[in-house]
Amino acid sequence: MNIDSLLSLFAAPLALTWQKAVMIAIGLVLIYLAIAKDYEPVLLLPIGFGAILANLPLTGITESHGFLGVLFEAGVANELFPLLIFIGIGAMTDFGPLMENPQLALLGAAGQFGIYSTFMLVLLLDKLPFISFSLAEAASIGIIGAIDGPTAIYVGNKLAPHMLGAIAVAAYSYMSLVPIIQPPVMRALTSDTERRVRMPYSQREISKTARVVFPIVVIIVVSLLSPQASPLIATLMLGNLMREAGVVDRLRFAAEGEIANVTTLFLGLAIGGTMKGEEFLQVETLIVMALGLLAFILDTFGGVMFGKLMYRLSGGKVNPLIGAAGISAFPMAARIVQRLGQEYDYDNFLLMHAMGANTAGQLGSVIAGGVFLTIMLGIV
Amino acid sequence: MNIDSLLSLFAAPLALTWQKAVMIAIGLVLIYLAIAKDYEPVLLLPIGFGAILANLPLTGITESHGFLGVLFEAGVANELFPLLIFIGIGAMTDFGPLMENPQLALLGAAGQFGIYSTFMLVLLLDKLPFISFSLAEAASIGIIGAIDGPTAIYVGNKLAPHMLGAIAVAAYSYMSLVPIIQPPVMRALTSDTERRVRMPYSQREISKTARVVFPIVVIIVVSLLSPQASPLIATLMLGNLMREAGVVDRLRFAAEGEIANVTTLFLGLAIGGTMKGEEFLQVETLIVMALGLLAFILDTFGGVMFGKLMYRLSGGKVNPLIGAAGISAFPMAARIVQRLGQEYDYDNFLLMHAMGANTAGQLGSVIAGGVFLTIMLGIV
Amino acid sequence: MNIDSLLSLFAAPLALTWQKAVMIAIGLVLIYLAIAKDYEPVLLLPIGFGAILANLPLTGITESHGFLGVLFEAGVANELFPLLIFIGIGAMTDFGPLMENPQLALLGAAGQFGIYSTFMLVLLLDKLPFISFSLAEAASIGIIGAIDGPTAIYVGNKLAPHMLGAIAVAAYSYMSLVPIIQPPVMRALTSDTERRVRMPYSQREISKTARVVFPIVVIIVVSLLSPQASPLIATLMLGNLMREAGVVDRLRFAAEGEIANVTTLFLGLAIGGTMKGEEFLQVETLIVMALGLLAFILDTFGGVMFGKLMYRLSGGKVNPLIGAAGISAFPMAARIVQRLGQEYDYDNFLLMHAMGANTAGQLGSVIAGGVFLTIMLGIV
Amino acid sequence: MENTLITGLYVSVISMAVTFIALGILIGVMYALLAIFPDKSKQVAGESDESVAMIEEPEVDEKANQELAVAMAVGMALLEHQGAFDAKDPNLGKLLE
Amino acid sequence: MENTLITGLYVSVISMAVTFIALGILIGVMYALLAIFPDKSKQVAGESDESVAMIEEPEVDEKANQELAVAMAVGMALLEHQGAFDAKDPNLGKLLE
Amino acid sequence: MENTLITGLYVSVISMAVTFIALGILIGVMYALLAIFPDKSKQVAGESDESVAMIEEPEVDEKANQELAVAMAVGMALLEHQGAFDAKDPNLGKLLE
Ligand code: NA
Ligand code: NA
Ligand code: NA
Repeated sequence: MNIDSLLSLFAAPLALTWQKAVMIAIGLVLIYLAIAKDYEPVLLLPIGFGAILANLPLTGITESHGFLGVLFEAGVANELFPLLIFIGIGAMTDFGPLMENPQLALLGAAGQFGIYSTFMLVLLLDKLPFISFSLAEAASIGIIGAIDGPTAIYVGNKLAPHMLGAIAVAAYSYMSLVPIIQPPVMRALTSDTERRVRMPYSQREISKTARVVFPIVVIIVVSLLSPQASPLIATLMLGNLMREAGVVDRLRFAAEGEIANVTTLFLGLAIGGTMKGEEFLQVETLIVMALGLLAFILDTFGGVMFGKLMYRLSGGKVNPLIGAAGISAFPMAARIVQRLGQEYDYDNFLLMHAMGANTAGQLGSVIAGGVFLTIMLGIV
Repeated sequence: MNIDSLLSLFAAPLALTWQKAVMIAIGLVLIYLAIAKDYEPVLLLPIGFGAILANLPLTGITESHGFLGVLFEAGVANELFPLLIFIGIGAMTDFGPLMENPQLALLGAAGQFGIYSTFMLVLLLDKLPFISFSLAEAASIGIIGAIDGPTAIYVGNKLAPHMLGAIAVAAYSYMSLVPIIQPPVMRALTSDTERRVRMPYSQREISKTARVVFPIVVIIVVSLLSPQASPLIATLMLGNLMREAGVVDRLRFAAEGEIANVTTLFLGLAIGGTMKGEEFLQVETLIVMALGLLAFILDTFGGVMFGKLMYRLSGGKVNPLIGAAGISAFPMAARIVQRLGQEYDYDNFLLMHAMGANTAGQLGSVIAGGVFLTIMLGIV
Repeated sequence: MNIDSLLSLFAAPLALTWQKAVMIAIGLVLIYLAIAKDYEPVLLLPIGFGAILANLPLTGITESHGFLGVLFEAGVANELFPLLIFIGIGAMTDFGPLMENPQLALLGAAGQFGIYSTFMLVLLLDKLPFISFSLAEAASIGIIGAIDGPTAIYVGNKLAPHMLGAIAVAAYSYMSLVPIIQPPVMRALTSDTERRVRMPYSQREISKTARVVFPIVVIIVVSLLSPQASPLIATLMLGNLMREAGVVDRLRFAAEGEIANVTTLFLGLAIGGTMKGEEFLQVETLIVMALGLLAFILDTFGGVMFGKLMYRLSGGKVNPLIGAAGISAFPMAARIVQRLGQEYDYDNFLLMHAMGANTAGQLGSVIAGGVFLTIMLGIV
Repeated sequence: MENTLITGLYVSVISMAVTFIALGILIGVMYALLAIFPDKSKQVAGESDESVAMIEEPEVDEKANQELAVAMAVGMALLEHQGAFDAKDPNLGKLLE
Repeated sequence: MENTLITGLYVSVISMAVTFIALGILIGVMYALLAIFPDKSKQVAGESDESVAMIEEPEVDEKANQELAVAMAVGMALLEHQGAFDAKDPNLGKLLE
Repeated sequence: MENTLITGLYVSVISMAVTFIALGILIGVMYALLAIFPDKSKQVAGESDESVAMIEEPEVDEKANQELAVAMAVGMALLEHQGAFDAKDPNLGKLLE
């Protein structure tokens, strides 16, 4: 007995497989990116941390009664955490710039092009030997193109829960890379004339009533069109309603503050906890990561190309660059548009229009994710 | 297959029954009352919102793994949320004015008259053809007369969980109508002489020790008299103890702040989620709403009549108006008393005495609710 | 029926056994100590309060659907609450003083001497007639010597959940008595010369990178050595990583603030709820309380004796008093060292070194607790 | 048939009675507390500004404090802007650090 | 064999179409809202400082307020220390705003 | 009979040893970290008040900041009230109360 239990002290190092070691290294890289590169730190730090914990041997921390297992059951398995985060995001979102230029909403639909094209690409890859993806898995990879963490996690968890870690990591890592991914695509697709288009600032003021009614109507319309999108759009718009209502500020600040912060931490840890070496380190994961990057590019392509279409149809009044903000990635994508526009014409202020397209992209991501999920659940 | 799944896109609008549509309209009205009329917005806005979500077809949001279903299980089914809110309410309540005039406590008992009289009225209605209420249902309707949201939800959930939505909506809607409901009753029952009675302000200072010991003794006394009241009175008084202790301010502010805010939001949403058209839209619900209103009136009647009794017994030293504050509805009822008193005598300051009766009403509501529940659970 | 249910009103007082009454008195004493004596009020007040509630008859408050039962299941049974509190503690801990003098870490190991010696004492007592402790129970009592509430609760709940209340009360009560328990032991073990040793302040600055890497390395090293310690050390160090990272301050403040406060309140209440008279009032509990006190003394003994060893080995450069800070009890023990040192030499500033030993004691407590648990779970 | 009515009346009467009894007991409790723990800090009004501030501070909650701070800082900044200060006390700066 | 590809294309086209339709409907919704609830509070600019402050206050969140207070208090203390008060610097007022 | 005592001793010795080993390893870790990541920002002391304030600010947590602000504002208000400022505006004191 004595020798046995002495040996038990070395059990953990002995159980440290190469897969676990690699995953710990990946966790360290994610934390490095979070701290040193400031890549979505509030999510990548907890995810990386969770990945390290999940791969330290024999701790039992991801089992159903372990720390990460409890967090997972409390809010990931039932998709509670991404929905709670959405309440906070809604409370922080101002749809004013979009309501001043309603037609920008279409850019938010175009910016989801990456979802479908990536989905199709995965189905094509599935035809290759040695690579196999189910329809549900393909859809889960495609949803990275929503470029919206909570949507990707919500849809991914419904369709392919075993890929949740890879999807979340792709979604949040590339989100931070948006300033690097987008500009080349935007430059390649637009002409100098197009990039210099100035867009006058609408002087329209939005009444409080319109602002309050908007989120409610959005919920009803979207839920009737796509019932599976209802929880996503409802929580996003609940936050926005609390923001615009003006009479429930203590709920609003709770949503933006404690609910969002606590949930973000727990969500990150729990998702990191799903990244177990033996399951994560497969060719499929690499493909997810590669295609996730592609989805971001294809989204930008879709947005800018639709921007060019609007440029044509409007007789040159719409700057196609703002299409790039339609992918969502709020508010980074809007800032990139502003910066790139100014690069070609210092006095060009595209920010408000880009913000409109950007919040449209947020709506578009949720709607596209929900519609996609509704149809997939009808088929699978 | 294709046509089927195309049709599935229209499944939601087709599943929108008239009951669901009416409930969505009711949800919109509640949100309107919350925002435009400032009727208990922190509760009516989430309740209305939950009612809309629960009646959008095919979303699954109220099922056990849906967003509202998860919230319901987490804190309504086990009555956790109303109890947590009580900790916050206790932390915000100052029992000083009551301790300065202990005899006011009796007004807090008299102000619960609406509970019993409404309960009896429901039992009478049950004798009519086409109307049927069980004893437990009658008790649940009566408890609206506690005029205290958490108490009504706690007791209602134990006795008649299927009526929770109607009870909560009645409790919180009429709470906002207290400034409209009470004054006519108060005027009708009192004479001009009675309304002009001035009550001197007690100069008594309450020691910190007395303030700390009070909530503990209240818990022990009430729990021994009525064990079912224990969770309600204990959480209310825990908050008050943390307030008066002075050494646990970070717990106190957590109770008043994050715990109360987050729980209020979740409770409202989850209760709204129980208001499904097919169940809610029945004659019984209308009766609940009508009798709930009556319960408020009967409570005020009980309080003011007892105030008149105290006026007589004290030889005209007690202003009967303060009896109206005994219904609870803290702190609105106390302010109404002050305003009405000043209407007849501009220099009459009844506020501190009304506050005493008002906090007594808070105690009375909890005690009456608990006693009622204790006896009902022994019978049903 | 009528008489029966009338009698039911007196059922509670009749069910008040002497054990329940004594426990209510104990709860009152704990609340008194919390408020009047400022003994760890944020924990002893909720624990005392929970103890009172658990012993009021017939309330059902500790049953699985009662208020305290729900809190217990939510965060004590699965050890979630102590771990969440550890995130907050880690976020508030500065390991700088330890990193400036790494060798002080050994004092954090020596300060756990009370765990083992108390454990052995319990096993000796078990040999006496009428006293019976299992190996797991003995270990649970020993772990009070970790002088760290969350560690004691975590380990105690895994090994002997029925003793959780006594262990937690001992841990937190004596924690407040550290300023009374430690000085006599420190004086008795040291000579005047030893107590006057001055320790120069290291001018070493710790780079941000070192501060960030430190918690991560600690987790990996400790988890590999002792997998059962992983959740404890991981949560403590997660908090510290969020503190040092500098890029996730909203998570850090959530951990220090709302998470720590809300969890502390719930943990205290739920643990108090386990203290039911019939189980708590046994000779064994008295022994737990007596031995818990001894564990604190033996810890201090271990720390100071190791301090004296370092004094010898360093040629008189280490002041043995700082060994007393190795028991953990952060930051009280460090302040006691500073005060006692100044008593003998007014210009002697030991605080920074004592802080280093104190944070080492925090690490040592967690590691010792985890190692102890790992080995015990291998044996039991 | 009338059974529920009678039961209901019974429940009502007992409940109301117990509620009155409970609040009656609490009246006794309050008088007892006032007698056993009288307020010793019979505050002599207007003694000094500091003492009042110290005694009342625990009553003021954090938010009120913060708002006060904001109000004060803003007020002072505005006054400053109007040139009202003109600080003659040279220790003021140190005091504020 | 090609089945999943065809299904996928079908899913993609429908999803994209519904998304565009949904956002198209929202465009209609927004125009309708703007028409039904036009902004009546066409604010007359520069009427008075107070009115502006009152209108905008609800927008400023608590933390910003606290930070402002900290910033102002710290700023004033530093300025004070440096003897900058006794307002010799005519830009001080602006600085503090 | 003596079995638990022996087992206990065995558990104690191993636990204590592993705890010392673990903390010993951490000593090595700390020395390694100090060597690998030395502090490059060797701070030149007393350069300017602002730089110190900026460096130390991240260490001060929010609450401390708020308390500081409150303390400062209250302090200034009290000084003001006592006429230390030599208030030219006689309403200033009242205004700040
Ligand atoms: Na998107
Ligand atoms: Na009431
Ligand atoms: Na310790």
